[in-house]
This record gives sequence, structure tokens and C-alpha cells, in this order.
Amino acid sequence: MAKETGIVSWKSLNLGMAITKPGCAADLKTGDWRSMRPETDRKKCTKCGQCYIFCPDMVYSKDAEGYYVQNYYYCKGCGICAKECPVDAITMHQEVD
Amino acid sequence: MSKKIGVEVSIAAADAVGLCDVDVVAAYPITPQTHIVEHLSELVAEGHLDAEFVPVESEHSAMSACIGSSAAGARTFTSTCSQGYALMSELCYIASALRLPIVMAVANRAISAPINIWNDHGDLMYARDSGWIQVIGENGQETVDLTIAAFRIAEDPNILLPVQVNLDGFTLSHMIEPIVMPDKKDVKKFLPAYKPQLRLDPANPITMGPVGMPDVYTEARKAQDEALKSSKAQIVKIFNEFGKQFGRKYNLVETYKTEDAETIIITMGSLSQTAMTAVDMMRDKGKKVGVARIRVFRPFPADELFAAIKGAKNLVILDRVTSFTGGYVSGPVCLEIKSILYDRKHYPKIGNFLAGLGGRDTTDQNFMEMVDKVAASKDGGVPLAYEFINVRE
Amino acid sequence: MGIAAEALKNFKGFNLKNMPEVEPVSPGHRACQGCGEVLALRQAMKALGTNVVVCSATGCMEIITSPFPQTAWRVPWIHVAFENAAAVVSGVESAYKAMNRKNIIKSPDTVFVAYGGDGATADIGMQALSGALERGHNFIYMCFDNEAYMNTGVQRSSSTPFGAQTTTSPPGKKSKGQSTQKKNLPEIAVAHGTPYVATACPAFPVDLMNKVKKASLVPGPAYIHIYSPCPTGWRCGIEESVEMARLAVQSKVFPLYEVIDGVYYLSRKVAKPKPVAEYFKPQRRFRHLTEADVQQIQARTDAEYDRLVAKCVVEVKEKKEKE
Amino acid sequence: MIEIRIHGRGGQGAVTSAELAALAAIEEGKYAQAFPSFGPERRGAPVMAFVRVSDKPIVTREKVYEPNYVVVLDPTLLKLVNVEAGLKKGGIVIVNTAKSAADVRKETGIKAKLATVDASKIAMDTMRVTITNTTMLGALIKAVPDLLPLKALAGPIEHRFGGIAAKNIASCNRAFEETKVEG
Repeated sequence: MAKETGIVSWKSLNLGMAITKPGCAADLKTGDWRSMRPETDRKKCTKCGQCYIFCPDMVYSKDAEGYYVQNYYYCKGCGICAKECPVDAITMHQEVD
Repeated sequence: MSKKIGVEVSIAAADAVGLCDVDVVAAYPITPQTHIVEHLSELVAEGHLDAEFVPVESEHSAMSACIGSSAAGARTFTSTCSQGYALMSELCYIASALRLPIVMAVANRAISAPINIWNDHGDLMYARDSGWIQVIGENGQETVDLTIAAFRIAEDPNILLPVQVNLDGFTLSHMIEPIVMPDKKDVKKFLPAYKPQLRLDPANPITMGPVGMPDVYTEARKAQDEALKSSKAQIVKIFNEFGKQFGRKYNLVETYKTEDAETIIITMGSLSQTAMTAVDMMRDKGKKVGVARIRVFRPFPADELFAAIKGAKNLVILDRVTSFTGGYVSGPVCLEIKSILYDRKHYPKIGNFLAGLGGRDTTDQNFMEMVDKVAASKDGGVPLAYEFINVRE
Repeated sequence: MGIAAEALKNFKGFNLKNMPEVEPVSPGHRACQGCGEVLALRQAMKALGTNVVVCSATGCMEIITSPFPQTAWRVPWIHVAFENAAAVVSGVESAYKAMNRKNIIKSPDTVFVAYGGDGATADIGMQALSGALERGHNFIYMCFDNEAYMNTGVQRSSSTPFGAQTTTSPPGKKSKGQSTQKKNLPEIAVAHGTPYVATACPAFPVDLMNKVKKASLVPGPAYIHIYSPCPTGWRCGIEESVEMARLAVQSKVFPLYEVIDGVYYLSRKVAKPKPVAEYFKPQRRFRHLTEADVQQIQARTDAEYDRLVAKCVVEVKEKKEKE
Repeated sequence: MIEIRIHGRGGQGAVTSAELAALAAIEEGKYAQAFPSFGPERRGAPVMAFVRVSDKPIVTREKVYEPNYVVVLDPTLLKLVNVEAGLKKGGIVIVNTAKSAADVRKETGIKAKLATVDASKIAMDTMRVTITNTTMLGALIKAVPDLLPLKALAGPIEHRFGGIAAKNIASCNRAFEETKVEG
């Protein structure tokens, strides 16, 4: 779990409280927000990439075979990918612990 | 040594900015600051100054553009006063918090209402809690020198705070007087090129101005407070270096005939000059009077000011502003001084006078009356905490 | 040929097969589930790449990307205040211009971007935007329009559409919700003589990305108005953002077009428009409207669309051919 | 220290007169201040400008309340403004007028010593304008020889007026010749 708070000494702040680690929000596990999980049926998937380009949370990336795979570390479970999938290859499933 | 030339103080101030080779000037016109920015746009138009002049649509955008420019790493200047300052003040607080070394000349002017284009320190005091360094010139030469020193102070790696150079509107900004303009080579030696520690650069991306939640806001403010606090010693060093380079030495507090003075007048800005004239006249009559002039208002030079005034039995403290407190609390300069004295358990008689408001002249005669009033009083001479000078009943 | 057309004459666009992989905005940002605005921001930034400086207005996209000590920004980014992103970018652009000229830096191709929500653009930041457009700085301004002040809890802005419910335009016995018509920001940008103006929405990502890319190639200012559905404020399903954006285009509520050197081009002709009611239905912000209200809105939507189409050169040509 | 007040109307160049006098003094190695009356007055309204000249640095920022000399650029002001206000004992009022000093005194009741010159006519003759600001500087030098040598004005006038400086200098010089100072 990445450090979510800014609890630091005033002496360790950068000038003007600037953040000098580009994109360090990528440490944050927004996957914790999810109650529904998208899963892809590869038999239906046409590798069209709609899920990739419509994801607000940059969850999808292409694997070696050209399929788009979810990174559940970030997925907030909004379900846009499932709704937009033109061949209904993606379905939403209840998260279970 | 360069020759003295006759020049309007605003023009000289703009030329000083030119000598500092600024990269960006973003400004909006307001009386009595206009001559400064007009001349800068002229310098750019004629090719005497290689800079971008951004003719913004408001002071709010002037300071916004200055913040963008300084964050991108450029040496940046603007100028305003009064309502212009009020409009941009939101951004001034942000400029200092982002630690951007912007230099701004303020041709001090009263705050509305009634609308009044003339001089007082309404804008200077409006800015006092903004986290900027505030320096104050008394004449044209000081305005020029402090403008050059301001860039050096602002950009000092140990300071990195914006600096406000205050010059009294009209009484200084529109005055033609003899000024020695420093040599460009000397300025370059004194003021090396600005090397930002952090800047908006695609090769090294940073995030400036992030959200500070309750877990870090206190630390951010503490860091900024420390920066202003520790700037004081560095400003003294820079003033000393300026003295070595240009032969004119500046201090946080300047004194005039205070050594043996029973009464000390405390002033800021061009009024100090009239006060010194009055002191000479009173000395001729055998009165032991002196003047302590505050050259740097933020960071407040408490120790230096106390050292200058501790020998006096009476203090005449001028505030060139109305600071509405509802009656009992003094004007802002007096308030600072009272707190110094309280901390040091030292209690001279004090008269606090609100003088020179909205361009009202304060004469040598006025100073003599104030000195006499405090000297003759038992409790500071003023029934309440302060008194308006030259007000018609 | 105008300066924008000249700059775009050899333009090669993106397509679904050659999407840039770069993500200048990182994951881990704290946008709501199903946020249509951060999706639009993501697509736009992908088109721009990494040689950019971004100036952000206060708003959702600022708050969700930058709570200390995290930043979702992989490119240089500054937030100053709510109403001044266009003025801040003016300063950044001027600084780069001066420093490049004076050989202090070598960064001639850097693209300067300012963005804000509809409140930051149409309301409080209108003056700063107008000033920056008029001065002709070389920058892109992107307005992410979600039709209300979402960051503060869904209050109406001048970009909120007629009839919409917000927390400060509540429907009641004497109110139908928002009582004024949506301010037409792209027209205001056009009126400044802005070389490149476009509308876009994240349901048509290739179109959006191409427009943003074009904006970066045009010298001088460019303005892009991006429809950014907000499930939280519009009170629709979190999976429906893209669908809402698509329906807005298909119902003529939000037509996609470009204005290059003042010449209008329709990006997507709505041949078989869907009724506005279909777009309204999933959004609870319109649920209080009567059928008559919706009919009135439908009539105005059609009229506005026709007015736009009449301005578009492509349409003019077609008309002539018919004649 | 010599203090001078210049009366004119907005647009007649009273401020320029003050500036040129101060600049000339500074060129001569003296100390000087010049400043306007800082008002919102527009073209045509009565305005004032001030000059201080001294051999020592000037350390005051008061307005000029008690001038040693007063210059009046426009004769119509004599009836509108108390040009003699605050004038120090032994001071001189230097007036642009076609009339004699005696007539001016009779009409205005001015008690101080007068210096008169028809600067409007001189300016019209030499420059084809009725702006008398540079012309009246010649009269000022004639009435106050201690202030500056006449030739000291040439530099600042040239710097300010460029191509039309020669005519201004000629007008100034002619006024110097023609100014009558009461004995």
C-alpha cells in the first residue's frame, strides 16, 4: 500500500511544496474503490481496443497476444468497458473477499 | 562612477529593471504606476530590452502571468498599486507560497473609497501578510538601487521569495530629480543570471501548486514562514554587497540623528525626508530629535529597530494608512513597534499619528507639532491609541 | 490560406490502430468512478504527448490529480487559482518565447496548455481567457464542460443547459430548474479571431485526439470545447459516461465541429438524430421536466443545430449540389 | 534653495517647463526636483508645476507652499488664480502678457515685483504656436539670473524636442532679451 498522506516534516518539503516525482499517483491503489470487477471473455474479444480507449483509469494494456488486460490495482469498477464493448466480451462481476 | 542625471523616478525605475535584463514584464496600467510600465514597453519596442511585454487585461492576470513566467524560469517583473494590488492580491499570496522570485514595483497609492489616486501606504499594508519581502525607497536613487537589489534578493538561492519595491506614488513616481544610474556591467556582476532550482520543464517534469490537505498545510506554511524569517540576514548581506559594488549602502533600518535623541520619529518612505528636514529645524532650536526609517517592512526588522529606538523617551510613530480596528488598536506600524517594546519590557511614551492619507501633505511643521505633543504628554499624548493628523473637525 | 489551414495542410491523424501509448496523466488519480471528464483529459493528453507544459484551473481535474504527496502528472503542471489558467499559460508561453530567443533554454517545440471546467472557463475565468485569446499567445485552451460546478457539489454555471437541475437551480413550484440557455463558448472563442476552435467529446476519441493534436500544430491560440459527462452531477449510471457523450452528439445537443481560420466544418453530420428525450432519460437532472418542456428544448436544439449547419462550408457545398 | 511655482493650463506644458528647468540645473551639477500638482486636471484646466533648485542635496518631500518665484504661462490665469499666494518676500511674479507691469498690477492687484514679456507673441513669431512653456523659461532666467545660465537650457530642450528644439531655443532666447523686470 502506497503512502497516501502527506505526513512529512516541513524541512523535507520541496520549494513551494512542489512534487518532483512525476506520476507518483501511480502508487495509489484505486482498485480498493471497486465493488464490481470487469472480466473479459477472450473467446468473444476481437482486440478492438474500445475498452482501452474508453477507460478513465488507464486500467487496460495490451498483452503479447494483442488482448487488452485489466490492471485491477487501478480499476474502480465503473463498468464503462463492459458497456462499450461492441461484442459484449466484458462482463461485470460482484467482488468477493 | 557614473554621472548624476536628471530623470523622473518612474523612468529611472523602469531603466533599472532594464539593467537587470528581465525576460518577461506583464503589467496593467494604473495611476500613478503608468510611467514605469509605459517606459518598459518602450524599451522593449525600441529593442533596448530583450523581453516579452505582456499587456494583460487586468492586474489579476498580470500577477497570474508573472507566476506562469517565473515558474517557467524567467526573470519576471510587474508593477501596480492600490486597487490594482487589491485585484491581484489573491495571486500575490500564491506567488510567495510557490516561492517565485517575482519583483514588483508598487507606486504606493491610497485604497478606495473614496477613489483617490494619491499617495499613502494603503496598498503596502494590504500586502503586509502576503509573504512577500517589502522594501521601501525614500527617493529616486533608493528606488533604483532597491529595484536592482530586489532581483538579487528574490533570486538568492537561500531566499527565493517575491519582492515588492515600494515607492510613494506621485511624490516619488512623478518626481524629476538627480539619480546616478548604475553601469550595466556592474549590475551584471552584482546580479548573475537567474538559475531556478525548479522550473516547468518537460525534460524534468514537476507538479507545482498541488493540493495541500490538513496533513501538510501547516508544514507548508511553516516552511514559508521560515523562508521569510531567514531572509533577513541574507538581505543584510546583499545590501552590504550592493554597497561594495555601487558605493551606496543600505540597512534594514536607517537612522538620522538618533544617537542622543530624546524623541525619535519613525517613518517609512518619502515622508522620512521631510521628517529629517524637520529634525534639522528642531535641532537648531536645541531639541534632541531623530528619525528612524524602516527600509524593509517584511521581514520586520524587530531587533534592528529596537536598537535604533531604545534610547528614546518618546516615540512619534507615523502610519500612512487607515487600518480599521474599531478604535483602540494602533496603526499597523505602531502595532509592530508596540509588540517589540512589550517583548523587551521597554515602555517609552508613544504617539501614533495617521498622516499623509490619500495625498494629504505632511509638513515639517506637522512633525514639530507631533514631537511637541508626545513630549508634553503624560500618557503618550494621544487619548486613544492613534490620532489623525491634519483632519478638519 | 489562413494560418491554421496552412499549419494543418499535411496533417495525418490518429486512428484506433495507432493510438499513442503514452499516458501523460498516470493512473492512481482520484476521479469518481466512471468520470467522463478525466477520460476526456486522458485522451487529450495522449494526443499531446510529453513536450508540454500544463496550466490547470482549480476544479475536479486539479483536485483529483494533485493531492500532495501524489501527482498524476508526468508532464510539467502548475495550478495557481480558479479563474486564471489562461493568464498563467500566457506567462509560461511568454517566458519560453523570451528564454528561447535569448538562448537561455532550447525548447522551441514545447506546447502550452491551459484547461478548466465550464465554471473556470465560462464564468470566473472568462476575462482571463478572453485576454489570452486576444493577445494571441501560442497555446491551447481546453474547456472540460460538465455543465455545472461539480467540484463544489453541482451548482449551476452559465454552461448548465436550460431545464437542468443543480443544487442552485432546483426545480420547484416556481422553477423548472436552470432558467437560462447554455452560454455558447466556442462562438465566443471564434469571435476573438482564434485560428482554431473545435468541439469534441470522449465518445469519439479519435476525433477528440485529432482535434487536440491539430490545436497543438496551429500557431497562436486554439480553443477546444470538450463535452465531459459527470455521472455524479448528472445523476446517471457510472457506466454511462461514454454513452451520454455519444447521445449528446447523436441528439444534436452537442454537435461536433471545427472552425479553422473562421471557417466552419461539421465533423459529424447527424443524419438520423435521436430525440433529446432519449438523451435526457438516463439523467436524473432532467427528470422533473414535463413532456412539453422537453418538446420546447427539442425545438430549440433543432434550431440551434440548423443554425450551425448553415454556417458550415461542407453543408453549403451539398446544398448547392442539390440545387 | 530656490523654489518656483509655474501656473499654466493643462496642455500648455507647465510640467515640461518645470522638468526642463530641473534637468538643466542637474546638468549644471546642482540638485533639483520637478513635479506636477498631481491632479486629475485635464486639458484646459488651471494646473501648477513646481521646481526646487539647490546647491545641496534636497531632503524634503513637502509640496511648495512658499515659492521664491512664480511663473504664469497664460495671462488669462491672472484673473482666475491667486498667483501670488505664499510668495516669499522679495519674490517675483513672471508673467506672459502684452501689457505693462503697471497695467497688470492695476488690473490684478498683485503687490509683488513683476517681470513681463509677451511670450505668446514671441512663440507665435518663432514657432507658430501659442504654447509658451519653453519661451517663458527665458523670462524666468532673465528675472532670476542666479538660477541658471541661459545656455544651460539648450541641452535639455534639444533632448526633449529633437527636430523642433532650435525654434524653442530661439524663442526662449528672445524672451530672455525682451523680458522687462521691474526695478
